[in-house]
This record gives sequence, C-alpha cells and structure tokens, in this order.
Amino acid sequence: MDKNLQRIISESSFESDTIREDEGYLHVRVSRVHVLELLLSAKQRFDMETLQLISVVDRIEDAVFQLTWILEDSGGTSVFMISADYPRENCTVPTIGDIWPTAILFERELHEMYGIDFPGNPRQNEDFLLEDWRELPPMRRDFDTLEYSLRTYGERRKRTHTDPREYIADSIDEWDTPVPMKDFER
Amino acid sequence: MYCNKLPDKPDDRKKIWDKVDNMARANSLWVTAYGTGCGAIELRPLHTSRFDMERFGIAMRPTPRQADVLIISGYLAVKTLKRVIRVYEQIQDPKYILALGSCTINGGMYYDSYNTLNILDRYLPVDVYVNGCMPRPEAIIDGFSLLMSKIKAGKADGWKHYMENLEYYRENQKKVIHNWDLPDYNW
Amino acid sequence: MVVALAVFLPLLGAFISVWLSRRKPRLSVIVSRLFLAGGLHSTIVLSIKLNAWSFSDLGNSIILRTGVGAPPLSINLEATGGAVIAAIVVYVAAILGISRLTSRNVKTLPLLLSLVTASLGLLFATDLFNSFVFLEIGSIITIGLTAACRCRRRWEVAVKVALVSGLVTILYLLAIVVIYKTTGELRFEALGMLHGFPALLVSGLMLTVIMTEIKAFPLSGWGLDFYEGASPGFAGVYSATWSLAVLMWSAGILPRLPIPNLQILAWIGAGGLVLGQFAGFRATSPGRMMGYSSAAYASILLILAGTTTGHDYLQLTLVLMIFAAIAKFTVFMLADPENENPLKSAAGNLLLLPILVIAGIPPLPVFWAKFKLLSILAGVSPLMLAAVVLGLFLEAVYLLRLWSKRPVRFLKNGRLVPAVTSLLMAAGAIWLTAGFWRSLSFSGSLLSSSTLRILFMTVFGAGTLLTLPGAWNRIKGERSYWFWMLLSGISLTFLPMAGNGITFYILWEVSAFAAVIAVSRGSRAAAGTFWFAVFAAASGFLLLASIVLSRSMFIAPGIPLILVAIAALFKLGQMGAHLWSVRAYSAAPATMSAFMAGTSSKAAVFLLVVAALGTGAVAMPAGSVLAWAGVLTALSMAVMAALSSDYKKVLAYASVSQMGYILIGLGLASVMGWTAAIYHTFHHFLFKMILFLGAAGVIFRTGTSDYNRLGGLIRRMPLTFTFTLISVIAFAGVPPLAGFGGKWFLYNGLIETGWLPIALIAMFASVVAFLYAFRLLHAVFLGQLSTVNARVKEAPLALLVPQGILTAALMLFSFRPTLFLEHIVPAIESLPGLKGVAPVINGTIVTTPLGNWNAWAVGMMVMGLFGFAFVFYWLSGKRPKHVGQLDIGFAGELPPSAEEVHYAGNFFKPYRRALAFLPRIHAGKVFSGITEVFKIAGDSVRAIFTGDARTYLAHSLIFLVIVLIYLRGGI
Amino acid sequence: MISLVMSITFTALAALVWGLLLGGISRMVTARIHGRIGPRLTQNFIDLWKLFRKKSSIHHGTMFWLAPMFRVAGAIGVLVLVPLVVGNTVIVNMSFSGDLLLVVYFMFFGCLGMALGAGDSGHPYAVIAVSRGLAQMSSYELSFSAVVLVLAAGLRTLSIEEIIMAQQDGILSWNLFRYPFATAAALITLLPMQMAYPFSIVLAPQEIPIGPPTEYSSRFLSFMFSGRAIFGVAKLVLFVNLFFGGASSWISLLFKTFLLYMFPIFVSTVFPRFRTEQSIRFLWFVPTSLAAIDLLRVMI
Repeated sequence: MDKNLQRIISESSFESDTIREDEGYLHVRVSRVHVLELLLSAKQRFDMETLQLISVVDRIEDAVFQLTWILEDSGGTSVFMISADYPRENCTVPTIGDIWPTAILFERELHEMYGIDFPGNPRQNEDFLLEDWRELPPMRRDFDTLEYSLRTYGERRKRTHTDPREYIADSIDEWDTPVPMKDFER
Repeated sequence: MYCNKLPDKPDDRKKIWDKVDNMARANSLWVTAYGTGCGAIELRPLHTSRFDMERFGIAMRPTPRQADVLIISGYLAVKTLKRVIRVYEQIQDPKYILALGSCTINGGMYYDSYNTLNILDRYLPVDVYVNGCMPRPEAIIDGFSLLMSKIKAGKADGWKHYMENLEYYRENQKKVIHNWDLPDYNW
Repeated sequence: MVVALAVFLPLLGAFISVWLSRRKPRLSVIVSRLFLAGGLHSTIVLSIKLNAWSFSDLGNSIILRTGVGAPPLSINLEATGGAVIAAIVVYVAAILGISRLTSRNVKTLPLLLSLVTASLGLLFATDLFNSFVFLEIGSIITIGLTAACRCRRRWEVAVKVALVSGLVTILYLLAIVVIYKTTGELRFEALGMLHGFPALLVSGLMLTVIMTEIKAFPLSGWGLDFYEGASPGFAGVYSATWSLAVLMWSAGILPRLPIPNLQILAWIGAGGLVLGQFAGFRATSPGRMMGYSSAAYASILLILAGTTTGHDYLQLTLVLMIFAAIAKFTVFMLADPENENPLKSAAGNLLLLPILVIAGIPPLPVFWAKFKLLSILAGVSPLMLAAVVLGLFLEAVYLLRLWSKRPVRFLKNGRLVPAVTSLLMAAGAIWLTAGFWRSLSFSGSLLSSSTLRILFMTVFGAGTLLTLPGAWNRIKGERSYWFWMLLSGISLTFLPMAGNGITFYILWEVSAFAAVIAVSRGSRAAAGTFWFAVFAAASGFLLLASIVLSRSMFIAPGIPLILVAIAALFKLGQMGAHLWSVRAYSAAPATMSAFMAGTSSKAAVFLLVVAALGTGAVAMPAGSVLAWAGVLTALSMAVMAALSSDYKKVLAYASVSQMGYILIGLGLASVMGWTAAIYHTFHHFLFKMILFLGAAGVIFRTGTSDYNRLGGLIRRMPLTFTFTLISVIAFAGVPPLAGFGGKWFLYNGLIETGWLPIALIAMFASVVAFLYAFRLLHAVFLGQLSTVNARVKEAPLALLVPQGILTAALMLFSFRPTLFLEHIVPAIESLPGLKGVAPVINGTIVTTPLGNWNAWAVGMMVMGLFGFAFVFYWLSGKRPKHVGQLDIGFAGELPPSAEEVHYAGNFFKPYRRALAFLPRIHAGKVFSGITEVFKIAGDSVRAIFTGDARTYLAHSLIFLVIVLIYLRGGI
Repeated sequence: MISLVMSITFTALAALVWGLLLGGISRMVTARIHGRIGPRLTQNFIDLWKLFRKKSSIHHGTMFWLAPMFRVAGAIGVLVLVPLVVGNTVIVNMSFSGDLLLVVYFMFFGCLGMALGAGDSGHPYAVIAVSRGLAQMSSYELSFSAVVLVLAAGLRTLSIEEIIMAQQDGILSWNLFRYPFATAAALITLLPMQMAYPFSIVLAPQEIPIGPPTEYSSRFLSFMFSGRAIFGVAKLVLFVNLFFGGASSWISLLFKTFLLYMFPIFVSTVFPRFRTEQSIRFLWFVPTSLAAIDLLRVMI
C-alpha cells in the first residue's frame, strides 16, 4: 500500500484498527468521535477529493448502524474507507455536506431509508424516492415489508387450479366486466 | 386551472352503428405505452419487421389524448401509480388497459416490496392481462388479439365500469397515495 | 422728450436706488420697478408714434439732441423703429429678470438699471463715439454684475470679460482716431466716406471689434465661458438686454463698413456657423449650449449683413435677434443644474418652446426669418445654403439634447417669467404668421388627383379621430398627451390641402414636433424621444432645403428630389432610420404609437407621391433604388420582428417592414405598382391601427408589453383578440382578407415590369410575416394564461369601439375590394407619367394581364366551407367537454405552473441559429459611429477654446491680422 | 349555384377517399420497404371512422374548437380553387375566381388555423412544433415563390388554366421539361409540404409528441385527418397542373397524382430527420439556387 494512505493513519493522533489493507486500498474502523477529524484531514492533507458513497449496515444485533465513508483520491489510484458505529436508537451523525457537497444527497437517502438524522444537512427532509412516507423507514431491518405490503396493498387471490390449461381456460371466461376486487376479498 | 366535473356518463342504448364501431375500434388500436418498469423493453420488438404489429392496425401514439389502449408494464410503484392514473383518465373513451407482466398484475417477484402494488385492478380497470416475467412479444400480440376479440364482442368496457364506480377506485387510490395532489378529475 | 425718458429714466432710478438700497432694500426694488415700468411705457408710446409694429417701415425715426453743440461733443440719440422694439424687449427682460437677479443682494440693483440705460443708449446711438461711451459703460457694468458674487468661478469670468473688453476698447479707439483724423466726422455715415488704407484699417479694426463683441465664432471663446460661468439669472438678463443691444448696434454698423464686397462677411458667418456648431455638438452645460447658439446667431447676423440689404435686412435682423433674445432669456430663467429628469417636470416642456423658437421650428417667429434667409441664400450660393442648413441642424440637435437631457427645475415664484415670455413668443408667432399669410396656400394643388387627396385626408382625419378617445386612459407614468396628438393629427389632415412648399413644410413640421412632444410624455419616453426629435429635425431641414432650392415648383428634379426622398425615408423610418421609429413606437404611449404607425407614417408616403408626381421622377431610374430600399427593409425588418419579443417593438418592426411594400409599389412607377402602393397604404392604415389599439388595450390592462409575461388573454379579452386576429390575418396577406390584394397587385406589377429578384425577396418577406404574426397572436392571446393576469378585464370601450369600426371597414373592403378600387384605379390611371396597364374592374372581378381575382367569390366560398364544417361538427355528435388550461398530456405529470408551460420567449430559436452565418449589423451602432465622428470634429474645433483669456485676446489679434492681410489682398 | 355546391361536395368527397387511399398505400409501401407486411389498404378509413366515433372528447377553448374547421375549410378551398381536369365543364368549381398567387397564399389559411388551435391548446410541445413548422414553411416558400415566378414570368400568366393550356401540345411542352430546374426545386419543396421524412420536423413523435395536434382527440382529430388527406390531394393536383401538363381525364389525374405521391414516400423511407436549422438552411439554399437557374433563364 502506498505512502499516502499509510501516512493518514500514522499521522493521526488516535488509534484506529485497520480492517483490510491492500495495494492502494485501506479500510479502517475508528471510534465515531474521530470520524470528522479523520475525514477532514483526508480531504485537506491527503487529497481525498471524491466522496464515493456513504453506506450503512443495519447491525441490529449490536444495536448499531455501521456507517462507512468511501473516499478516493484525485488520481483515482487509492481508496480509503472509514467505518464507525452509531447507536440505532434516534441515531444522529454529523453532516459532511460542507466538505463534500455530494454528501448532501447521500445523507438525504440515508435519512429517508434508515431514519438517520444528519443535523445541519439543509435538505435532508425533502423526499428522496418515496413520496410522503409515513411508516418506519423501510430499509431498517425491524421494518417488516411483507406484513406492510399485505396490509397496504392486499394479497392477490391464489390460483384455484394447479393445471395451467384449466386456469387459463377459466380466466378467459372472465371476459365480461372486471369485477372490483371487493367481491373477491375474503 | 383544472377540469372540475365528470364527463357525462356514457349512454348504454344500443345503436345500429355499434357493430361497425366495435369493428373499427378493434382494428385500429392506438397505444400509449406507459413503460414504468422492465416491461417496456418487450414492446419495442413489436414495431420491428419480425413481429409487425401495424398489420393489426396497432400503432403507437405518443400522447394519451389520441390513444385507445394504455399498456401498463413492469412493477407498479405507488409513485408511478399516480402518473398512470392521470394518463389513463386523459385518454378519451372508449379506452382499454392492457396489464403486461406478472409484477404489474400481482406484484410478481416484488410481492413483498414496500412500494409495489399487488392488485392492480383495485386502482384501475384492467381489460387484458398478459402474464409472464417477462412475456415474449408473441404473448403481447396474443394479448392484443384477445383485446380485439373482446372489443368486437362489445365486452371491453372497463372504462365504463371505472366511470360507474369511480368513488370506489378513488378511495382505493387515495388509500395508497397519501399525498393526493392530483385534481379530482383529470379528463 | 419721450426718447429721453425712455433712455434716462432707468439711470435716474439707478441713482435713487443707490440711495435707497442702503436703507430700504424692498422699497428700492419697488421703486426701480416703477422706473423701469415708466421707461417701458415711454418706449411703447414711442413705438406707437413710429408705428413700428407693422414691421414694414422700420426706417423712420425720432432724433434727440442733448447738451450743447453737435456730436461727438454731446450725446444725441436716434430712435429708429427697430431699435425701439428692441428697447421694449430690453425693458421687459429687465423687469422680469430683476427679482431673480437681485434676490441674493439688492446692491446690484443700480447696476442693472444702468445696464438698461447703457443698452438703450447703444440701441439709439447715432455716432461712433457715443456708442463707444455706452459700450464702455455696458462692459464695465457687465464685469461688475458678473463679479457680484463671492465665488471664485465668477471672478475668473469677470476677469476674462474685463481683459477682452479692454482689448476691444483699444481697437475701437484706434478705429475712432483713424476715422476722426481722416473724415472729421464720427457719425456712422462717416464710415462710408473712407477710402484707401484708412478704410482698410478701419474696417479690419471694426470687424474685429464687432465680432468680438457679438461673440461670432472664431472670437466667441470668452462668450462661451461667460455664459457658462455667470449666474443663470444674470446671463439671461444680459442676453436679453446688453447682448441684444450690441447685436442691433452691430447690425447698424456692419453694412456701412467700407469693405469692397460685403459677401465676405457672409462667408465668414457661414464658415463660423458650421464650425461653431460642430464645436457645440459636444457641449454639456446649458449655459455653454446657449453660448454656442448665441455664436450661431452672431454668425447669422454676419450672413445677413453679407447677403441682404435695406428693408429685408432690418426686418430679418430685428425678428431673429429679439426673438432669439427672448427665448434665450427664458431658457436661462428655467435652466438650472440641480434637477434630475426634465421629462418628468413641467419645466421640461416649458423649456421646449424657447428651444423650438431658437431652433426655428415653424410657425414660431424665428422660423420665418430663417426661411426668408435661406430662400435668399439659395439665390446666392448653394454651398452657403448647405453650410447654413448643416449649421442650423447641428444647433437644433444639441438644443434638443438640452431639452431631452438637461436638468431643469420649475422655480418657485418663477412661473411668471416663462408665462410672459411664452406669451410674447406666441404673439410674435401669430403676428408673423399673419404677416406671411398671403404666402401660404391651401388650394391643394400639390396633388392633382382629388380622389387621392380625399383618400389621404380620410386616412389622416379618421386616424386622428379614432385614436383620440384612447388617449384618455393612460397607464401609470404617462402624462396627458391628447392635445399634442390632436394638434399633430389636425396639421396632418390639412397636409393634402397644402398648395405650396412652405405650407406643406409648416404643416409637416408642426405635426412632427407635436408628435415629438406627445411621445415625450410616455412613461418610458426618455429612450425614444431624442432620436425621434433628431430625425424629425433632420427630415425637416432636408425638406426645407429642397423647398428653398427649387423655388418655382414644389420639388425640382435633381438634388432637391434626392433630399426630399431622404427626408421621406427618414420619416418612414426605413432600414437604418428604423432606429428612431422602433424606439419611438415602443417608447411612446400605446395610443400614440397607434397614431404614429397607423396614421402619421403615411405622411411620408404622401410626400413621396407628391414629389414623384411633381418632378416626373416616376420615370426615373430612382424608382429601382427606391424599390430595392423597400424590399430590403421589408425583409430585414420582418426578420427583426420575428425575433424580438416585445409586443410594441414587434408591431413597430412590422409596420416599418410593411412600409417597405409601399416603397416597392411607388418605385415600380407603373399603374399596377401605384395601385398596390395606395391600396396597401389604406389597408395598412386599417390593420395597423387595429393592432396598435389592441396592444394599447392589452398594455393598459396588464401593464406590460413583454411576451414572457403575457399569454392566454383570449380567455380574458375575447373582443380584442377577435379584432387582432382579423387584422393579423389581413396583414399576413391570407385570402380572403384584404391584405392579399396589396400583395397581389404588387406581384403583378413586379412580374409585369420584370423585377423578378425584388418580387422573390418580397414574397419571402411576406411569408416571414407569418412568423411574427403567429408569434404575436400566440404569445399574447393564446397559450397559458399566467396567474398574474388571471383577473384582467376586457379593454376599455374607448379602445374597443374604434377597433370595431376599423374592423368593420376592413371586412367590408376585404369582401368587396372593388368598392375601393373602382375609385382609386381611375384616379391613378389619370396621373401623369405612369407606365403599364391598369387592372380592369368588372363587377367583383379584378383582372390584370396576368391573372384575375374575385375576392367576393373567394370570401363567400370560405365562409360557406367554414360554416359547413362547423355545422357538420356541431350536428355529428356530443359537444366536447371543456377542460382547464393545465389539463394537458404532460407525460402524466402535473404542469409545474402556467408561466413555465407558456412558451413565448426565444420563439424562433432555430431561425436565429440558421441565420447565424449573417454578420450582425446594428443600426444603433452605425448612428453612434456617425455621432462619434461629429464629436471628434467638434473636439478638434473646440481645442481652440482653451478657457484662458490670453488665448482669446490672441484670437482677436490674429483674426485682425488675417482680415487686414485679406483686405489688403496679400502681404 | 346548386350545381356548384354539388360539384364542390363531390370533389371534396372524392379527394377525401383518394387521399385516404393514398395514405393507406403509402403505409403499405413503407412497410414493404421495411420488410414488414404492413396494414390493410383501408387502414386509414378504419382509423378515421374510429376517431370520428369515439365517445368523448375535450376542448381547450374557442380557437381550439375552430382550428379543425379552419383546416377542413382551407383544404377544400385550395382543392376547389385548382382546376382538376382539362376541358371538363362539369366540375370547374371555383377555379375561375383566382389565380396561382391566390392559391399559393390561400394554402396558408389551413396552416394558420391549425397553428392557432395548437397555440390555444396551451401545450408547449404543440407550440414548439408550430414554431418549427412556420420557420420551415417560410423557408421553403422562398424557393416555391421562385418557382411560381419562373412560371408566371416565363409563360406571362398567373392563371392556372393558361399554365395548363400552355403544356397541352406534347409531353415536351410540360413545364417539367421546359423548366427542369424549377421543377426539381418544386419537387424538393413538395417534401416538406407533405411532411416527408428529412423535413418531418413538425410531427416528430420522438421529440415533440406528434406536434401541433398533441392535444386533439376523437372527432377533432378525425377532422384534421380528413383535412390533411384532402389538402395532400389538392397539393398533388396543383403540382400536376403546374409541371406535369395537367390532366386530360380523371384516369390520368389519378395516375399522375399517384406517381407524384410515391416520390415523397420513397424519399422519406430512406432518410433520417434533419435538425430544424439544417432543414431551414437546406431549403434556403439548395432548391432556391436550383430555381434561380431557371429564373435567370427567364429573365434573360
């Protein structure tokens, strides 16, 4: 692995355990108090120009969200990933929108899909994909999508015949007016 | 700004023209394809010289105002449902819906997704289902021929049905679409 | 006795007020007013005794001898008629100016009074030494009054004046010595008795003295600084008292100078006029402008002295000088460098009258003098005429700039001055017009065919009447302009009745400048007014020059015809001159632009028709030039109209481009072409009036003329839309409406004559007309109604009714054009010098050698088919259902907002792209380039006025030397 | 009067049928060129009938209402202003009451109405299409006016009858051979007139959904269809009269129009679409310079 990435950790004043390192690749885990400092120094001193992604793993067993910031330098030669754990319950993470403007978008998505709060992100309350979602954020693992789907969108009546030919035959019989489903629901 | 009243109900009185009209309608189906999901890609081959759908008088129309058939293809998310409703209501009577692909019909492989509709005909009257994931162009043509024979038989009146139980459909639609910012009538 | 009173009452008053002003200042003012009034009274008595008011015999006089013995030992005065009238002006100016002058300190009062005495003395003086005395008194008082202030600038000016008048004194004394030595006389007649070297010397000296005193061009430097530096109040009084006196005195001296041929004076004057006005072109402060214009008048005095004699001379000098003095006095009383926008203040328009007087716009008094002068010059030498006309034009330009740009304040307690002086000028105007009345003629003999005369009068009169009601509902920021519009319209209406050039010219100029004033009262006027005024002045001077050049008939062939053609093109606002038309049309109040585009632009057509007929120019190759100019205008303006996105601008471009077709028709010089031209003139009047009145309604209701902020108004203003639609279809030339006829005749004529390229471009232009026609309809009336305009009401009746009338006429003539043609075609056939065959009218069918056109049948057919289609649709099924304006197939989305969905701006983008290979030629740039050239010339001339008194002395001396050398005929 | 009305009705109906048939033929031919089977011959009739019998329809305002009537009236008007068959005294319609200039300018009547309707529909795409269409029209009218001038100045007449009469002696007296360059220019301008392919920037379904009639539905659309069919026939007849010696009998009229109609089809099936400014420039320069050659020949 190249000097640059090496220096990032060696010159940082706090301990961090390396998860995986490789040629031009370094993934470290730090405690969440140091994340901002590390990101800043990576941007300013070690020219990690681009923020590729902020990814989240919902580690419900440890009751934490593991956030990972994936950085890349301007040459695209070395990738630097920082992971940190945050408690799941009303989880708040400092925004880095002022360091990498891209982050504003990523954080909006995370806010919508996981309910993570990024105080200071100007646009995090706008809709990202869902329009006016009222339930638990759908990507959290404690959200039961099947239950929600059945509750909200109902369940299509199961087929009565197993033999395709018959099924098609009597479905063809249902030419005349498509009866509203309320008659079928039981 | 928007239209604010229903179009008057279609009269069901039998006319001498009806046979001719149905023949004509069946033989010139103008399609506006609402390709929300993967399904749209299967429609393209229909133009090609291999499955030439123009020989049935089927033509693509880029604007709902001039179309007869609305093809809803691929899985239907809540977000897209809103647009589909507006497009459908902007089509002039008589109009038909052809639901293309399993996802469209019953959520298909996304049956347990948090934003895919499972039962399309709670929200819009479907005249013909073309099942499969994805159905081949032949299947689509088969669906069209089915629709044609329905029209000829004068039984493809989902639009009439939609108009009659509009309250029911609206209720269902508003149940899933929380921020209902459409005008009440999109005709 | 009366003379004595007239002259010396002020002096007496001066002594008394010296004594009073210490103790009772207010009383002293009153007393001195009383004395001035007494003087005024006695001068009036004098003038009546001399019956000077007829302006006919200004020669006779009353002599007053004072003291013992004969002059020069005693003062003795001779009150001639002219001098007395000038004296009255002096008194009036003094009485009016006294308050403004002595408001700061009363101590200047005696000085003022004695200045009056000095002026009268100079006016009445009969011999050189007396006049020397008065000159001395006058210049000393001038110095005193200039310096009567604690500020340094005034002191500097005073010093300059002192130095110059010192030099003048020396030269003048020298001259007197020489004269007295050789002749033993000092009466003015003594000048006549000189011969040989003394005559040479004296005339050189006197010429220098006089030109320095009257501030004629090369020696006018100190005058400029004086007018700029002195307080406006004093400068005004000075120009109306002292400098008037000096001018009249010099007018008395100049013809008596013992110079072999006096014409040299005229040449000096002419050269000085041109150069001096070039120099003035760049002037900025009102005072300096006035200085330049006074230099102009000095030069005119020289020209008069050089070219005219006897009675003409007295009359012209008197009229020019006194009215110029009054006007200048008024300007100084109004002008004041603290205020911002003259067009917003009433004073701005009060300023206009004196400026028009100075610039010599008919029928104001100075004009008559200038006209007479020019017609005399036309006899002397065309070159001098050209120089003088150019000089006068430049003067008019910077004076108009003074009006349209210079800050002007409406003084407290200053209402009296402009009122009185305006009365005086108006009185003079009436007086002189009455005097010249017999030279006017309203026989209408300029245009032989009475039908065409009636047609044009109908157009002008109807246009005026129909636009007038609209002038009463004005948008915010516009001030009442109906009077000026009416004035302009009336003078236009009488235009076809004019019987000779001068009448025509007067009506023309009156209508033009009334229009200028009306435009200047619009809300966005400042942009358009100045260029409009300049082009109006230019075309006016061109017309005037050509009229005086061709004395006998209205317009002579050759140079005058070319001048007139250029004048007419300026008036039409052809390509190049469209600068003013487009700016003025879009800046003027909406109804006013309707009047200008629809009605008063036809005056130029009338001028062209008359000129072409009068000179037989219709047979000349000039026609093809005209046609090319027309067709290029038609095309370029149409493209401009299609690409610009302001309602009124588009209409302006459109009307200019339509004028192009008329030019082509006239240029064809065939019966067919002229039929096309006249037909199009009339119908262009109809539909352009409708369009502009519609625009007036829209702008009046919505308050904007920007395409991007209009739209969907058909829902709010259905009637306006209907009228606009009809007139748009008409001028786009789509059958069955009237516009097609004009094009049909035009192409017939063009093909008949064989001008195919012109025909091709004209056809192309007429198709480009569709672009802006549709864009206009769409951007304003169709498309999405923006939420801002969701509540606007239909246009007011005052605009709708005229539109209705015009539309009815348009429809009538669309379906039955023969009603119109069967009168017009014979009239045109009867005109002399037109070649080609006339269209044959048979019932409703018009037949030309090439084709036929049955408007009635076509119209009926279209109506029938349309009605059939409509009825068929109506019967063939259910009514369609009306949906809201945002219910459009928008890919399932809701349209964001009406404004975003309305597509109006940058409409023909592909067209712009396709045109990209053309170079961008901008008329504005061209004209500003010309202005630059003028300015550079002006700067190079102005370089001699360094503002240093010594250079001015040097000027005088150098001039003296040159004159002497010239008179001696070489070294 | 009655006979006039009858003959106009007959002409209009015949033109409608013929126009729809030609449309069907063109669709079949296009399909065959693509290697497809293509629709039936009567497909356009079926479409027309379906549109005409649709149960509901909407409108956006007055001009939206009137536009289809403008279209139909304009189309029939052009048709009846043009003489159909030489020497036929029964069906002369209105051809006596106007000359070539009238016809050329009257062609704009329908287009203008169409454009107004599109504008009133308030759909931005419709208006974009109109702006394209007008720009293109103004540019092909340049060359078409040149052609008109060539004919008028060359034959010293503007009336269409006389233009036809001048071509009666022998095939070589056709303007096709007399003014070949002008004819070529006219044929090029026929393409944008018929909205054939390199110039089909107005109804460009891929960019602006179907152009001006975007908002038009059911019966309105059926009117526009019939109007377009009739207008197409009228243009063909006009071209036949101007360049191909007119028609001596109904058969030859049908035959000539049919052949002439094939030309845009063949061109449009093998060409992609111009961008608007490309099309404008092409129409400014290429056909105009072609026509200019004959114009010079006529002037000299």
